[in-house]
Amino acid sequence: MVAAYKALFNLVLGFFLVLSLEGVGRKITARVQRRIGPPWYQNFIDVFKALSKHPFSNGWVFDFGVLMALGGAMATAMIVPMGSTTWTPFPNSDNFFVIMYLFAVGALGMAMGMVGSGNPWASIGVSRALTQMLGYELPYLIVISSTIFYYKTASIHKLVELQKNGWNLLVMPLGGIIAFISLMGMLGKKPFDISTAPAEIASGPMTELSGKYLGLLHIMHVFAMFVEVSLFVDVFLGGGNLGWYLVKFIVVWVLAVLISSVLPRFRIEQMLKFYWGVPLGLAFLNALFVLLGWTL
Amino acid sequence: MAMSTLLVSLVATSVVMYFISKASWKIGAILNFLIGIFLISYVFALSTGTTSELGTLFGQKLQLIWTNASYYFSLVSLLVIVSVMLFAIKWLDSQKYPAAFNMFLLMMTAGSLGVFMAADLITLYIFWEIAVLSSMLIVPMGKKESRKAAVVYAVMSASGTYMYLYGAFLAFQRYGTLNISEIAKHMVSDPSTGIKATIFLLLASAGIAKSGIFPLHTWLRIAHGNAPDAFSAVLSGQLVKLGSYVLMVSVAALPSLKIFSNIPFYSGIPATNYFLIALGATSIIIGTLMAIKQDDMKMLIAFSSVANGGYILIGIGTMDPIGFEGGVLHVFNHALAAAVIFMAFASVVYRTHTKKISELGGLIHKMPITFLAYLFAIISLAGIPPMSGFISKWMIYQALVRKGMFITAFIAFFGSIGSFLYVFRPLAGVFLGQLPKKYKDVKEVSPIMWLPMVILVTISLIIGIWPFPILKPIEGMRMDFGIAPTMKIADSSHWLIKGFAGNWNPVLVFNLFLIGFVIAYILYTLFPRPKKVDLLAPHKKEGAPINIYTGGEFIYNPDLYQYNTKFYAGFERMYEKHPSWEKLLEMLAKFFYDLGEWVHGWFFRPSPSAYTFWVTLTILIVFWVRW
Amino acid sequence: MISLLIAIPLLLAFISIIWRSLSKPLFFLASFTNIVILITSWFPNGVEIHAMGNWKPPFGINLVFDNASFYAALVVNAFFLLTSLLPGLVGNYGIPLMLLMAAANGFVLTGDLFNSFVFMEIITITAVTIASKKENFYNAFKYLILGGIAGSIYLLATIFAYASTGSLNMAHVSMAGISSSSLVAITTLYAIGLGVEAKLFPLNGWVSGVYGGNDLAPVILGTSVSFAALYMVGRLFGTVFHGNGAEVLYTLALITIVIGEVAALRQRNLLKTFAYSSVAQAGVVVAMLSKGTGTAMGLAYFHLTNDAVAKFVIFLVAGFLVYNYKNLNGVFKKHKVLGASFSIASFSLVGFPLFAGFQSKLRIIMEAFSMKDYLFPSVMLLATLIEVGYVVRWNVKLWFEEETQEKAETPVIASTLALILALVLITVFIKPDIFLGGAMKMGNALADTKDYIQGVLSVVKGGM
Amino acid sequence: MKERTIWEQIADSFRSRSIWMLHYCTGCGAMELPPTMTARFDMERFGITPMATPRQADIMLITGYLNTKTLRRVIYTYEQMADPKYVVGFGSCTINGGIYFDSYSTINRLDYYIPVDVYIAGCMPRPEAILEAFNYLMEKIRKGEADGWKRYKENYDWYKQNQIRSLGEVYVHDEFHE
Repeated sequence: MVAAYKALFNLVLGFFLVLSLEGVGRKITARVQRRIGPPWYQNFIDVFKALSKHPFSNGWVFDFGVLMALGGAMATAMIVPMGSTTWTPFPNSDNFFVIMYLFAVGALGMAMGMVGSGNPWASIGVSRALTQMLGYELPYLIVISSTIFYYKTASIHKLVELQKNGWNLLVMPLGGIIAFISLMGMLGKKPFDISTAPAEIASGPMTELSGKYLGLLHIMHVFAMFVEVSLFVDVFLGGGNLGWYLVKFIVVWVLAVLISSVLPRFRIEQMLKFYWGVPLGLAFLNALFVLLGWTL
Repeated sequence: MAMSTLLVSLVATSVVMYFISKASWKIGAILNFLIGIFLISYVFALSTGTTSELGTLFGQKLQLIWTNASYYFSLVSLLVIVSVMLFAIKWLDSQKYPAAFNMFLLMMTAGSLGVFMAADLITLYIFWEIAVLSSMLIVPMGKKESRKAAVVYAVMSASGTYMYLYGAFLAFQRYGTLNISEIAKHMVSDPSTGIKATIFLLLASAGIAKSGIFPLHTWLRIAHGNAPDAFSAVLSGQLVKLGSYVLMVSVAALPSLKIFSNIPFYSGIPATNYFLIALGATSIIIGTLMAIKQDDMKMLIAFSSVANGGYILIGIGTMDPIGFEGGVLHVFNHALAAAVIFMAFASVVYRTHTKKISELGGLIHKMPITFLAYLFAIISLAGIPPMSGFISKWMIYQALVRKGMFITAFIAFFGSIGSFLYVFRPLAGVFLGQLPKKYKDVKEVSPIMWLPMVILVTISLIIGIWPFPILKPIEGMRMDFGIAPTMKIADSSHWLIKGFAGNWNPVLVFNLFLIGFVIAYILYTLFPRPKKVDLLAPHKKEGAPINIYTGGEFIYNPDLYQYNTKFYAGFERMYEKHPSWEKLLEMLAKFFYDLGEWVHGWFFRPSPSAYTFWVTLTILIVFWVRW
Repeated sequence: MISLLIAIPLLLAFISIIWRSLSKPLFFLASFTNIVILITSWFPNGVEIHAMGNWKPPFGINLVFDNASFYAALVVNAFFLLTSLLPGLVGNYGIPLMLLMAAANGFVLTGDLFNSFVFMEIITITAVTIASKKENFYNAFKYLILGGIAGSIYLLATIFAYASTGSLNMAHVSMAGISSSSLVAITTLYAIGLGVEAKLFPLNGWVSGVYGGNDLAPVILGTSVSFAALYMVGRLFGTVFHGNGAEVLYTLALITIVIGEVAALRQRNLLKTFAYSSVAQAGVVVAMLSKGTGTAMGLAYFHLTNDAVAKFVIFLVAGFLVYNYKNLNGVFKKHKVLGASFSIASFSLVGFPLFAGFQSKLRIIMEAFSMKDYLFPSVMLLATLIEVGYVVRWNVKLWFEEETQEKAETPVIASTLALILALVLITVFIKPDIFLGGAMKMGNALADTKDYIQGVLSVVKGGM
Repeated sequence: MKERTIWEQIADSFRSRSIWMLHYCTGCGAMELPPTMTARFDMERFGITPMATPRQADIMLITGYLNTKTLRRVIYTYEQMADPKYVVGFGSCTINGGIYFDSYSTINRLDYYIPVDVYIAGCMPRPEAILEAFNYLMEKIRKGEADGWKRYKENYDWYKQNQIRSLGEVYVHDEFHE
C-alpha cells in the first residue's frame, strides 16, 4: 500500500515539477534571448486550456494511441526511484532495462496514434523520432551498460545506494558527459528537436492534435521528461534525500535548457552522424576503461 | 502411442491427406487442424525421458527421446503450425495447390517433431531433411518469384545440412556413436581441440543455414518473402526454429563450455562460441539495416527474422544461465510474433493482392482486428512490455552486460531499437494513414482467419504477464544441460524474474501499465468529447476533400496524402551504397555456372578429334605421374 | 545353362532379322527368358564355370557365374525387361537391343580378357546404333570414335597382359601376377579403356550428346550398359589387379564427380542435365570401387542400382516430356503420376530421406569415413549440394511454372512403370536389403580374389 | 448570451492566458509579426505563441487581403480549428478591402464569410497596435464575449450562403488536387 502511495506521489511530483520547470525553461530561454518571457506557470495554463477545448478525433486508433502513450509514460513514471531507496516505490522492479522498455510503450503508443491520424507530416515526424532514437540510445545504453557492469546491478535504487562514496559522474566522467548528450536527444531539446520541427514538418507527430489530445500528450511528455532526467540523476548524480534530488534535477534541467537555447537544429542524418561519431566512440572508450578498471 | 509410431503414421497420413484434400481441400484442411490439436494434446501428455526406437540404419539404432527441450520446441512449433492450419481452412481458397499444401504441411510437421525428438544425429538429419523437403515444395506455390526462392532455399539449406552431415560422420568416426549425449561425453574427454572445434562448427552450420545466421542468411529474404503468404508464418515462426534447435544442440547439448574450456576467448566464453556470437551479431546488424529499408512487407519481416535469429544465437551462445534462458525464450517469442505478423500480412494480401507497403495504407479502417493482432505482435517483436518479447530481450541484455560484452551488447541494442523502426514501417504504411481509393471495398477477413492470430497474440500477452509456465521447461532444459543448475531465475512464488543485476516482476509491471491506462482513460473522459473526423470522407462521397491538416490545400485523392515510400529516407540514405552479401553469393553461384560452361566448352562440346586429344593427354599424364 | 543368357538374345535377334515385325515381342521374350533363367539359378554362392567347347580354364573361353556376375546380369537383364515393356520406346530398335543384351550379358559373364574386349566392341557398336535414333547421327558418331579409341586401348591392355602373363584368362592373369613395370601400363590402359563406358572424365564427352539426343539411348545405356561397364571396372580392378591402379580411378572419379555436377548445373536441357548427373554418379561409384574392399564395392553397386532405377524413371519421363512438349513449364500439372515418379526418382538421386538414394549415399559416406578418407565425402557432399540445386530447379520448373501448351496423351504403361519403380525406391529406403543384400554379395565376390581363382582354375594351392 | 458555468469561466480564463495562433500570412501584414514576437515586444510574455497547424491553434490571424482563391483556404482552415476558436482580422484590407477594394477578386469584408472577433485597423498596424488588439481579445475571451465560433455555428447557413455567393463553391477542383 505504501508502494502505491509512493507511486502516486511520483506522478504528482513529476507532473508539477516538470511542468513548472518547463515554464522556467521558457523563461530562461526568453532571458537568453533578451525577452521577458512567459511566467513560470505558463505551461499549466497551456495544458489546462488545451484540455478544455473541443477537440477532433481522427478515429479510434488515434484515441487509443494517446491513451497508450499516456498510460505507458505514467506506468514508467510510477516505477522510477527518486534519489533514494525511501523514494523507490517498487524496489523489486526498478530494473533499468524494464524502465527503458516500459518507456517505449508510451513512445510506441504516441507514434501509432499520431500516424493513425492519417497525416503524412505526422508520419514523417515519427520516422524522424524513431531515427533519432536510434541515434541517442546507442551511446546512452553503452554508458549505462558499463555502469551496470561496474556496479554489478541494474537496479536503479541499488545503483543510487552504491554511489554513497562518490557520484558515478565522478567515477566515469566520460560516461556522464555522453549520457548527458544523449539526454538532450531524449528530451528533444535543440539541437535535437528534429522530430517536432514546427517550421519544417508542421510540428511532426503533433500535427493533428487538438484540444485534449494535445493536453494529454503534453502530460505524457511531462512524465517522459521526468523519467529521463530522473534516470540520469539517479544513475550519475548519486543519492540523497528528496530535496537534494530536486536540486540535482533542476540543475540538470537548467543546464539542458541553457545549452539548447543557443543552438540551431540538426538535420536528421547530421544528428545520426553526430551521435555515432564522437559520443559513441567515447562511450566505448568509457566501457573499455571500466573493463580495465581505469575508473576514478 | 509411441513416438516412432506417431511420426511414421504422420508421414503416411500426409500422403493420404493428399487424396482426401484432392476430394475436398476443406475437409483436408479441417482434418489437418484436428490432427494438429491432437498433436498438442499428445505433446502435453508425454512425460520427459520417454524413449522410443524408430529402427536401425546401418547398424545404428535410430532413437527418439522426449526431453524438456523437445517439449518446449515441439510446443512452440505446434502452436505456430496449428494456428496456420486453422488459418489455412479459409485462406486456402486463394491458393492454386490446396491439396499439396495440406499434404506437405502435415509432412513438415512430422519432420519438425522428429527433429525435436531425435536422440541421435542421424535421426535428426532424417527428419530434418523431411521437414526441409516438404517445406521446400510448399515454397514455390506462391507467385512467380517463389520458384527461384525454392531453389535458393533448398541450396542454402542443403549447404548447411551437408556440413552437418559431414560433422556427424566425423563425430561417428571418432567416437563410434551417433547418440548426442554420448558424443557429448566423448567430446568432453577428447584432447584434440581442433577436431572438436571442427565437429562443433560443422554441426552448428546446419543451424546457421536454417535460422538465417549471417553468411547463409540470404535465403530468408527471398524464401519468406515469396512463399505462399500463410506459409511464411510457418517458415519464419517455426522452420527457422529448427535451426535454433540445432544450434542449441551443438552449443548446449554438447556442453561447449566444458568441451572448449581450454580455449577461452573472452569472459569465460570459448572462442568457438564467440565465433557464433560474432556471426549472430553480424546477422543482427544486417537483418536490422536491411529490414529498415525494405518496401516489401514480407521481406521486411524476413530480415527481421535474420536479426532475431541472431538474438537467439547470441543468447544461447553465451552459455550464461540467464542468457541461455533468454535465447531459448526468444525462440518462443519470435515464433509467435512472426507467425502472427505473417498471418496478418497474409490476410492483407488475401484482400488486397499486394505486399508492397508503398501500395497500401489505411487498412485499419477496413481490417481492425488484423491491425490489432499485428500491433500486439510487433510490440512483442520489438521487445516492449507487457508482451512476452520483452522478457527474453531483458534476459539476453542481462547476460551480455554481466559478461561485459559491450560490443555485442551494442549490437543487440542497435537491433532492438532498429526493430522499433522496421516494425513500425508496415504499421504506418499498411494499416495507418490514408486508405487508397482502390481498396475502398476491402473487408475484414473471416473469423477463421483472424481467430488464430488473436489466439497467438493472447498467448503472447499472457506469457508476458505470467511467464512462469513457459520458463519452467526452459529451466528444465538448463538443468538438463547443466548450466548453473543451482541458480533459479524464475521465482513464481514471488512473481519475480531474477537477473544477476536486479529483478523484475512482470505482473506488477503489467498492473502499472493498466493503472496508467485507467488514469489516462479517466482523464480522457473528463474533458470535452471529441468531434469525429471522417478519414474516409473522399471514399464515401465523390468530391469531398480529406479533412485533415493539408496546409490549406484541397486534396481529394487520399493516395496522394500517404507517406509510406522510403519511410526512413534520412537514415536509408546513409547506407545506400552498402556492399551486398547476396550479390557475393550470387557471384559464387555464377562461378559454378561459369565453371560448368567452361567444362562444357572444353570437354563436352568439341569434336571427336578433341576427345582423342584429351584421351591421349590423360594417358600421358597418368603414365608420367605413375612412372 | 548360363550361356543361354547370351545365346537366346543372339538367336532371337537373328530370327527377328527374318521376321522384322516380330522384333518387339521377341525382344520381350528374350529378356523375359533371361530373367527366368537368372531366377532359377538364384545366387550361386560359389563360382560356376561354363567352359566353351570344354576347354578347361585357363585354356579356351569360359563364362564365370558367381554372385557378382549373377547380380550384375540380373540388374542388366531387368532393365532390358523393363525397356521391352515399352513398345513405343523400343520402336525399330528391337534387333540392336537384343544384340546389346547379348553383348552386355556376355561382357558380364565372361572370364576371358579378350572375349570381354569382343563383347565390349559389340556393345559399343550396337549402342551407337541405338544412339542414332531420332537422327542423332553426329553424337552417335562421336560416341563411335570414342568407343573405337577405347576399344583399341582396351585391346592394347589385353595384349600387354597376355604378353606379361601368357594368359588371357582373368583368373589366371590374376594368379600369375603381372610384373610391376608392365602393371602400371596395363592398369592405366584398362582404366582408360573402360573409362569411356564407365563415363570417367575426360572420356565422357559423348554422354550428353548420346543421352540427350533421343529417348531410348539414355534409358538403356544409362542403366544396363552403365551397370555392365562398372561391373567390369570392379571385376578388373578388384579381382584381377587386386586394387592396383585404383588411385588413377580414384583421382579420375573425383574429378568426374565435380565436373559432372557442374556441367549438369548449367544445362538447360532436361535430358542432358540428368546425363551429366549420371556421369557424376558414375564417378561416385568408381571412387568407391577403387577402395577395393568388399563392403566398399558392395555399397558402390548398391548405389549404382539405386541410381540406375532412379535414372530409368527420370530418363523415361524426361524422354517423354522432351519429345512431346516444346516448353516444359508446368507440364507435370497435366501428368501427375509421371511427375510424382520423376520427383521421387530425382529426390532419391539427391539422397533425401524417404528414398533409396539416402540409404546408399549415407552408407558410402560412412564407409569412406571409416577408411579415413575425408576428401571423398566432402567432394561428394559438395556435388550433392550442386545436385540439390538443379534437381530442385527442375522439379520446381516442371511442377510449378505456368503451363502453356495442349496436353499430350499420357503413356499408360510408362506411367505405371515409372510409378512402380518410384515405389520401389521408397520401399528400398524402408527395406534396403532388397538391393543391398545382392550388392553386398556382389561386392564380396568381387573382392574375394582367392575364391575366384580357386573356382575358375580349380587349384587349391597358389592364390594371392 | 447564456450564463457561463463556473467551469466555463475557469476555462475561459485559461484560454485568455494561453493563445496559440495560426497566422495566415498571404498579406503584407505578416511583416509586423516578427517584431511583435521577438525581443522588442515579446508576445510570449502574454502566453501567445505561434503554432504550426490549425488543429492546435486558438486564433487565426488573417494578415492582409483575401481574394477568392485564398478565401477558400481560409474557410477550409478555419473549419479545421478546434472550438473555441477566434479570428483576428489584420489591417484595413480585412475590414474593407484596403487599397485593393476595387479589385475584381478581392474580398472586401472578411466577416461576411467567417466571424471575426477583433479587427486591427491600419495599413500596416504597428506592433503596439497588435499587442493592444491581443490584450483586447484576451479581455474579451476572459469575459466570454469572444463568441465568434458560436456565431459561426448558429448562423452557419448564412455564412455558407455568403461564401457560396462569392466563390460559387467553397471547395476547389483542379488537376493538381485530384
